[in-house]
Amino acid sequence: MPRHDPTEPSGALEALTTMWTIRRFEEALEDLYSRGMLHGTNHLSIGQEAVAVGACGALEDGDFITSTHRGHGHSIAHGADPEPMFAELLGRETGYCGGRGGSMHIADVGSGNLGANGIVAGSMTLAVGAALSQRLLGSSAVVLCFFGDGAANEGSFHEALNLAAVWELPVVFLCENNQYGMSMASDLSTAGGSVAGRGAAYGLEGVRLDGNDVIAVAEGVATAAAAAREGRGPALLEAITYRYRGHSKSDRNLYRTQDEIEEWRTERDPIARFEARLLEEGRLDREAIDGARQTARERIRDAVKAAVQAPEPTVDVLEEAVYARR
Amino acid sequence: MPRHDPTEPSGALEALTTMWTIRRFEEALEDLYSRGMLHGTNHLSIGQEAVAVGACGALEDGDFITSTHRGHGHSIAHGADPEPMFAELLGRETGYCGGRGGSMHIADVGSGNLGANGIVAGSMTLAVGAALSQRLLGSSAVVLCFFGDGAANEGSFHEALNLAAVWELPVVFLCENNQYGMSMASDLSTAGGSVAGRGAAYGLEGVRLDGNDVIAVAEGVATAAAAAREGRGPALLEAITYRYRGHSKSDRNLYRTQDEIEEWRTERDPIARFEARLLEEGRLDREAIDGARQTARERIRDAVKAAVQAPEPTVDVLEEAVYARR
Amino acid sequence: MPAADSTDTVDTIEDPVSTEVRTTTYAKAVAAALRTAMHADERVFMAGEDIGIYGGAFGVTDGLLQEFGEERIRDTPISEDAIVGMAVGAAITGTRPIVEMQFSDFVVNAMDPLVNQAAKLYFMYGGNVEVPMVLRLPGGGGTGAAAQHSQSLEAWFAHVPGLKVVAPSTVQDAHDLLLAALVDPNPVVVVEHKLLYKQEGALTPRATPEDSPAVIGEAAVVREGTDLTVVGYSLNTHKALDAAEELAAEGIDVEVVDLRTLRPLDTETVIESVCRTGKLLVTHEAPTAVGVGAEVVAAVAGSRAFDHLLAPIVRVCGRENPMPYAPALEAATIPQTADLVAAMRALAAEDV
Amino acid sequence: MPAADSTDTVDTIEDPVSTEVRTTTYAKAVAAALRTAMHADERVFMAGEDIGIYGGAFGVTDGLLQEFGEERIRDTPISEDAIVGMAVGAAITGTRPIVEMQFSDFVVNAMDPLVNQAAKLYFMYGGNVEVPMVLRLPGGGGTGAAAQHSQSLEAWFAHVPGLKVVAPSTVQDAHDLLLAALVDPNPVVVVEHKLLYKQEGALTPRATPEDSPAVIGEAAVVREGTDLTVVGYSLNTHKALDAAEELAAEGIDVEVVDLRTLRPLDTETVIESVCRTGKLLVTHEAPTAVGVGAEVVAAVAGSRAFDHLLAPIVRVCGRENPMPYAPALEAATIPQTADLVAAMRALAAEDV
Ligand SMILES: Cc1ncc(C[n+]2csc(CCOP(=O)(O)OP(=O)(O)O)c2C)c(N)n1
Ligand SMILES: Cc1ncc(C[n+]2csc(CCOP(=O)(O)OP(=O)(O)O)c2C)c(N)n1
Ligand SMILES: [Mg+2]
Ligand SMILES: [Mg+2]
Repeated sequence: MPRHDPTEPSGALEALTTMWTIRRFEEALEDLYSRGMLHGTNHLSIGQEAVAVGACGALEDGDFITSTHRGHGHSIAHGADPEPMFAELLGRETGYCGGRGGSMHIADVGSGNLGANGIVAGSMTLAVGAALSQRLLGSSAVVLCFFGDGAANEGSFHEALNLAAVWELPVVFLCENNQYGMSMASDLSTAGGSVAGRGAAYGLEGVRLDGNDVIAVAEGVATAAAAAREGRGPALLEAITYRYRGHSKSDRNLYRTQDEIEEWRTERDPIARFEARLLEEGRLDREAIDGARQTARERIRDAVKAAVQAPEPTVDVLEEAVYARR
Repeated sequence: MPRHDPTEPSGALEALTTMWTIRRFEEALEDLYSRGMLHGTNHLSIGQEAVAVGACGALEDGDFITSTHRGHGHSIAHGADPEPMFAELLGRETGYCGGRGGSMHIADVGSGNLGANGIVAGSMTLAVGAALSQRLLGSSAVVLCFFGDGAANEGSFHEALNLAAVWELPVVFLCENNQYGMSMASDLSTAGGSVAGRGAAYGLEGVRLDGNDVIAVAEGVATAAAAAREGRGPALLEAITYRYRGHSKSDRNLYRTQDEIEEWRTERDPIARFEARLLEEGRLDREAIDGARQTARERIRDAVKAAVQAPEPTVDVLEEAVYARR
Repeated sequence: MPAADSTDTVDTIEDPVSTEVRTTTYAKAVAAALRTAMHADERVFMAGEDIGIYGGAFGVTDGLLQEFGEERIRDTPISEDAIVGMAVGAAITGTRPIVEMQFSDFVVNAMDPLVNQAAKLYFMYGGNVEVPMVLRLPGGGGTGAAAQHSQSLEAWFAHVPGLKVVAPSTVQDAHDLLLAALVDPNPVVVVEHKLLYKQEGALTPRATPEDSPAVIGEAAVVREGTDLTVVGYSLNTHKALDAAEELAAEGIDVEVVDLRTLRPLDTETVIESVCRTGKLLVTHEAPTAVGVGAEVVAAVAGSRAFDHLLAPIVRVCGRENPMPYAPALEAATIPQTADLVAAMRALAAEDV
Repeated sequence: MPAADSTDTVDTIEDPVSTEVRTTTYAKAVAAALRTAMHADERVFMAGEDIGIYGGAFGVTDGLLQEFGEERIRDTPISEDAIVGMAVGAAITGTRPIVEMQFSDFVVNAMDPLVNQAAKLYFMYGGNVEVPMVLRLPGGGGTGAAAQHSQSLEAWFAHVPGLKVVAPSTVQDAHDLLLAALVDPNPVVVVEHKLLYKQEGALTPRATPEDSPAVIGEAAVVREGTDLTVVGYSLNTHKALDAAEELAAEGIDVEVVDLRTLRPLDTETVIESVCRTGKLLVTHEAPTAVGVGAEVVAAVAGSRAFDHLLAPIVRVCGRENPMPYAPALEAATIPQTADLVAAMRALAAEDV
């Protein structure tokens, strides 16, 4: 059974709270960055929260995800604790990776989060292997593989989908199509015009979802995951969404218009839409909705507070950090 | 205009002679090998001659081809001289590559043959670049890119097709589907069940051809090349064929039945079929057909005779062989 | 702190191919060379991810799209294998591609076209085809970009017959060596350290690629000294010079050799120097083991300089771990000027 | 002459995991280790191109499909990136993949999963995940397979923190080091020279992987001598031993060190030996420049052995060109025993 069903009140509350948590998390990163407390680079998924939350909520406990460079949302949606995430981004010893990985390598293997990945499409073949493990070990877990529209033009996309398909492995490949690679419009980089449409090349149906509708995403992933779990092989889903922020800090947004950004932000924001629908359909009241936002804000505030106080790692850790010991 | 039209008598004679030349060439290799005169390994295309001849005949002078590890037929069909080909395989100074390349690297760049390639799918991205050059240089030449069914599972296949399609370049991608990679049946390795079917992923039609029918191949390639030449972008063709010999010398043929081989050899041999059709349709008479075979035999005999007498390269060539000089 | 892919240096364009001597940045010196080559030779074009309107992840190509148009400044899908393979195919058919790999780390996806194709075609085809292409690789750490965005992989390429590899350290060399690469009929890998892009220096721009006096395969003695020889390249040449300056105050007189080219290696200049000083220290940012530094040491240890060596040869190179994210760990992984100062001081003091 | 991918050695299967001491081939010793591991640990599986019914391009896995079935002996599409990436994903989720790359040359297509993923995950994830996988790479020349099927690429991997690299030369080591690799919690690259597969030698098979006495990271003095130290690995250890034998007749007493592991390198054993002999020659088949041999030289030249060195250090390694096809050119590219004899004789004669 999916972890939470956003069409039920309790599931809806959880989904909404998680979406807010992701947004507040990334806003907090922007704040830390502007205060000079964050180094390196990071990639924000503000505007895309419905994909992460809908998808991960549709999984069962024990299922795996693989993520991308734009992975904060996936981690949180899959159950990661914001505090060690902040700590990681701040380069602290208490971070998920002990400060060694940073934004692009947050992972929580114990909870089934096989990690963000700094290499575009780099985690797609890993997802195939994780799914094979499940079969070999007699587990019924499935692997949800997030990737971007830009990643669909990497050779790894092709090899991963083909291998998963010929081996009929339980992988749900979920493209977060936010319409741009870094600066290149997906329309210009992706021949054929659709990532979902590429499923046919591997005998897969290929389904497009409204990526700004958390319920649509949840339903699409739940269906695909159930089929995969039953041994009916992989699935390819494409969730259409949009990122409000630049690709990363250095982005001057020259490749798109401010109007386009504004339109998505005001007309199709996944959180606002979900809230409006919940109210309209009477599934949650205003108080509950405000509570969700409030919960998220507090969670993030507390997490930042704790994380900034955590110690930095010392150089002596490096010696034993490269190779695992038997 | 295509170099020869196999539906016309003169074109048919040329196509037939070339098919026989390829077959005799490779039979001569087997002979040289069994006499211990050939080292290394090589990959024979006996049974697949209609693809090479149909395709290259449909090109115009000045067009390019890129080839594969199983490339003797492509070279000959594109106009290579068997003598320097034999010399290359024998490791002689007079070989196409001065003996440095061997079977898997025969190239004749001057005549538009950009070379065999030891890396499966390795030449597919090169074909894209060659096509881009044509556009940048204002040439109307097209690039014919041969690849195998096994190559269609490499990431390079995907990246090459996508790039050629988004840039609308004049590449005709022609899959020689001989139904096996090395030992793996294409059906088992290729999800979706068809290489041509993968064209849709890139907005390309994807056309299956009878690869043992030289006329069908010629027509398919001519159509695709004409479209590409007019700026209508790349094409993906898949010619169904069969190789009689093992993948290479070490192949014990354990992955297929002798019956299967025999059936293809006796019922669908591309040369026998073409001859029968020519006779039946009265386009060539028995004498002309025997003449084609005879011409090929003599050509190969003379070529071997000359090649075996050529000198071997001496070690001092190596010094200047690695880097081109301005 | 700067973002890993910072584009603060946005106004890359200057006077059309002006040859006025000026002070400029490393990034702009690269851009000027690109422009010079594009103007001089219609066959030259560029391809890479986000090199067009975005201006490249590090701003190097900013403005080139406007100047040369989409046909010659080609934004690509995220397909490193195809980008480099395409360049090989273009190079053997009459054009002269320049590829920018967004981060050098992504070249892992293009090793086949680079190593099995570009490096070998001239040789395998018996000299019947040339592969005049340039592959620019922004690499190195120090930007908090962690293990997959900070590598210095030049040792791999320096090991491959058929490739040439340059790693300029100065504004002038960045310009001149790139121009030299652009007229070379062989595939040339250009190693650019990200932290150098904003470095300023004097530039005498060349009017045409042929005017570049740079010769691929020539090292330079960038500081003369008598007590020991320090060999570096790219960013580490600067660290070596800084360290040498510091030690000069202590009366230690350091000679610094900037390799500039990593393949073919100018071992003669290094050997010459070591014959004079008797002591050698080699530095780079890449991990120590099987790095380019090992080759420098081996070339000297196998040469006539052996008889002049007064002390064991020292390497001050990268730590043997992936690049960490946390600043303190990253700094400890990368050899710093202070590390060089200490090691050079110790080497100078070695009893002979 | 043998085909590049000859499978003459077809009857690989012997008694189920028999531990009887016997004379067998290197290929069979590898296969025996694979079988031992597969029997001992259900989590072990293999993947690769044509490793099933075909038995692998070199016959190493012949019979394993019949013994272990399709779930554990997995024939793959021709997708090197996915094969290795899949292995990484499998390794971090509880299974123990062994990948056979058909020819080491094709690993160019799998550098991302190997270098950016497998080598770095343990480190990047703060030690929270292990990557216990084995990648077997048949490499080397001498088979007439030309430039794209004859490379020795081990220097690349020996340069990458996070990877371990072994290169066994003997039948016993091929068995023992593979078993050691299979119980190692890190990604291990196993370099196998194609010409070694048919080499015969004594094998004491181990009953379980844990019984292997091999330790990754330990070199071996395989011949004791006093006049000079020769360091090699894989096929070249045999060439060194043959050359040493020849020189023994001339009264030259050569010590031969077999590195066995290329990362981490056992520099101590080499340094020890050089301290005794005072002279060092290093040999491998890969191109000389920036090869593993350079690292061996650099390790010695930077060590206490420096003071014991009586002559410049000599390298007898591969020529700086891609592997040619013609037999005479190929032979000239690969260091032969005769080259070693000559170089060792000259080094022994160096005046001190
Ligand atoms: C192999 C590789 N190539 C290029 C990059 C640089 N890069 C990082 S993210 C990115 C864009 C990815 O686009 P997409 O997959 O659509 O994901 P999004 O950023 O839109 O979430 C690029 C080009 C990389 N990290 N890895
Ligand atoms: C990248 C790469 N992987 C594997 C191989 C080994 N190999 C050579 S040919 C071949 C089979 C290729 O199958 P296909 O593309 O169908 O061509 P065919 O041999 O049938 O003509 C294989 C696996 C290779 N040469 N290159
Ligand atoms: Mg995107
Ligand atoms: Mg085939």
